[in-house]
Amino acid sequence: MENNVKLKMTLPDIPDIELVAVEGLDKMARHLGISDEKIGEARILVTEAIINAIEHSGKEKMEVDVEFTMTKEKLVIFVRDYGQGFKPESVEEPDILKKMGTENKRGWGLKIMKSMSDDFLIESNENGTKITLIKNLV
Amino acid sequence: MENNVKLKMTLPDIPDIELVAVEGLDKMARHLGISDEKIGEARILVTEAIINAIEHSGKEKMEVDVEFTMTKEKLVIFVRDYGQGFKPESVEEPDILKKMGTENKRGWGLKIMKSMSDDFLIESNENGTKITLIKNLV
Amino acid sequence: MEAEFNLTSEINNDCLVLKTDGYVNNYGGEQISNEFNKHFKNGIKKVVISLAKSKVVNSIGISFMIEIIEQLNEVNGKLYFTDMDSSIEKTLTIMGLFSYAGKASTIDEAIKSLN
Amino acid sequence: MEAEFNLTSEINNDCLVLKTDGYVNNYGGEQISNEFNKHFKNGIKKVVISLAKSKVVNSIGISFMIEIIEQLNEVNGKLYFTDMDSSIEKTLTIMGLFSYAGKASTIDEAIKSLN
Ligand SMILES: Nc1ncnc2c1ncn2[C@@H]1O[C@H](COP(=O)(O)OP(=O)(O)O)[C@@H](O)[C@H]1O
Ligand SMILES: Nc1ncnc2c1ncn2[C@@H]1O[C@H](COP(=O)(O)OP(=O)(O)O)[C@@H](O)[C@H]1O
Repeated sequence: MENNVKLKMTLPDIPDIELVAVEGLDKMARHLGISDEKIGEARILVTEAIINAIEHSGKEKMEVDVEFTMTKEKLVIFVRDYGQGFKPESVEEPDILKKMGTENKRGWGLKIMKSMSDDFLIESNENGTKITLIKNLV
Repeated sequence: MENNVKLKMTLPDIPDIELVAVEGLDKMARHLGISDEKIGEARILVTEAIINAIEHSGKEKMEVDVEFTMTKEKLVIFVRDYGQGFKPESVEEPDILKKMGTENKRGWGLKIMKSMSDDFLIESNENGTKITLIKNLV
Repeated sequence: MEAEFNLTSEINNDCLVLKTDGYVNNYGGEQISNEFNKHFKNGIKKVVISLAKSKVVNSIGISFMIEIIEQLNEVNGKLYFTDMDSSIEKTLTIMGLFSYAGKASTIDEAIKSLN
Repeated sequence: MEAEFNLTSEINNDCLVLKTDGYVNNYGGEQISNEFNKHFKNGIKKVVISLAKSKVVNSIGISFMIEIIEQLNEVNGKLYFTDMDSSIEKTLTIMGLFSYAGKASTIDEAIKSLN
């Protein structure tokens, strides 16, 4: 592909490591002249995908693989962990009204990723989880 | 190794991409409680190694591989490009007096890396260059 | 290395004004929540959170805001968010926060609406 | 996204004071060089470069400083660096810059030494 920029990282499980990926995203986006609005949304997607992967990464292989492929038109975000996986279809859709009065206020990552991306795919089994997010940049 | 933190990246040839690696270095160093002075010097090493690799990366495989392995005591920086390589022993030692009055003021990267690291290894052939820098952190 | 998150806090026209600086993650959310609770105990019911200096948030950090809204609801208080990057505003919208919290372009505007 | 490099410039006691903000790379070095040349043409011979807001430099950016020193030498002028992070000071030392340029902790100190 013309003007296809690719960044790959394998991230350790340490605090705020997702910001390294965000910095990479920013550099790629600036190079390709992507609008601030689209970059902002891409930042949120990247952040949510990585914090989930880090949180649920495997005890043996605690690292997380991240891959961005960006053109002027489109960003593909790929994040994979080596954790125990999950069944996305069993995750309950969060609702702010229900969250009020209950202890656990969390559970928004998947909803945000689904809402803010243009395409969204989760492949998960007992060897880990792969998430692919597509974001149109124009 | 105990408390061994590892970060791997494959960087594209775009402006200031070395700052993504520097951001990763900062996060690792903060996590391990490394002193500001040592982090500062590690930043310089990382920057110089990556800008060389990016500048001399191959026309076909323009990417650069970077790997940091950090403990509280030691940082190993590994950077590899797929360029045409060079003979380190034929690179002339730069001298500021000689630089004055000549057009090309550059040529400081290798000297800085040699001076600021605790160990320094270049392996280079027609398939590219690998540079390994070791920096003691205490 | 700078800290990833800083919070400043002031009282302006009976409103608690919190300004974030940096990444609103788990730690950032907790800082906001702690600072809010200190003033909530003293009777503060109007709160403004300015996100002018935050370019990135995560959903864990923002989920702390739900608790603040919950506590304010019980005393007929209100929370306003201001100076949001468009992507952050979108995130809060997806989470449904603006069904309960207000938004404004600037702190002054928010304070006006709260008074 | 902020710009990676910004430069501010002022004249103080006959000295050109340049303050960098951000990464002193090829682009940053060129900006400094251009700003210097503008004032050098007008007769400025004393220059201070404050690196207080630069945490990272690279050798290509710093190599532009050699040309500035060269030009100042010809007119008996002088360059001072101030507010350096210890690793940046070490870099400039390795390059041999302090054989020709001065260093000081603060801009005021540098200006005093230049006058
Ligand atoms: N990569 C993953 N591996 C295993 N489980 C996951 C992963 N990502 C999400 N989940 C599961 O889905 C649930 C919802 O995730 P999310 O919407 O991101 O909210 P939160 O992480 O705050 O709970 C999580 O609580 C977890 O059980
Ligand atoms: N990764 C590399 N691949 C090929 N040549 C290299 C590489 N790194 C350095 N060199 C060679 O060594 C020379 C000196 O490099 P360096 O000291 O970093 O200064 P500069 O890059 O500014 O010239 C370069 O001009 C180049 O010829």
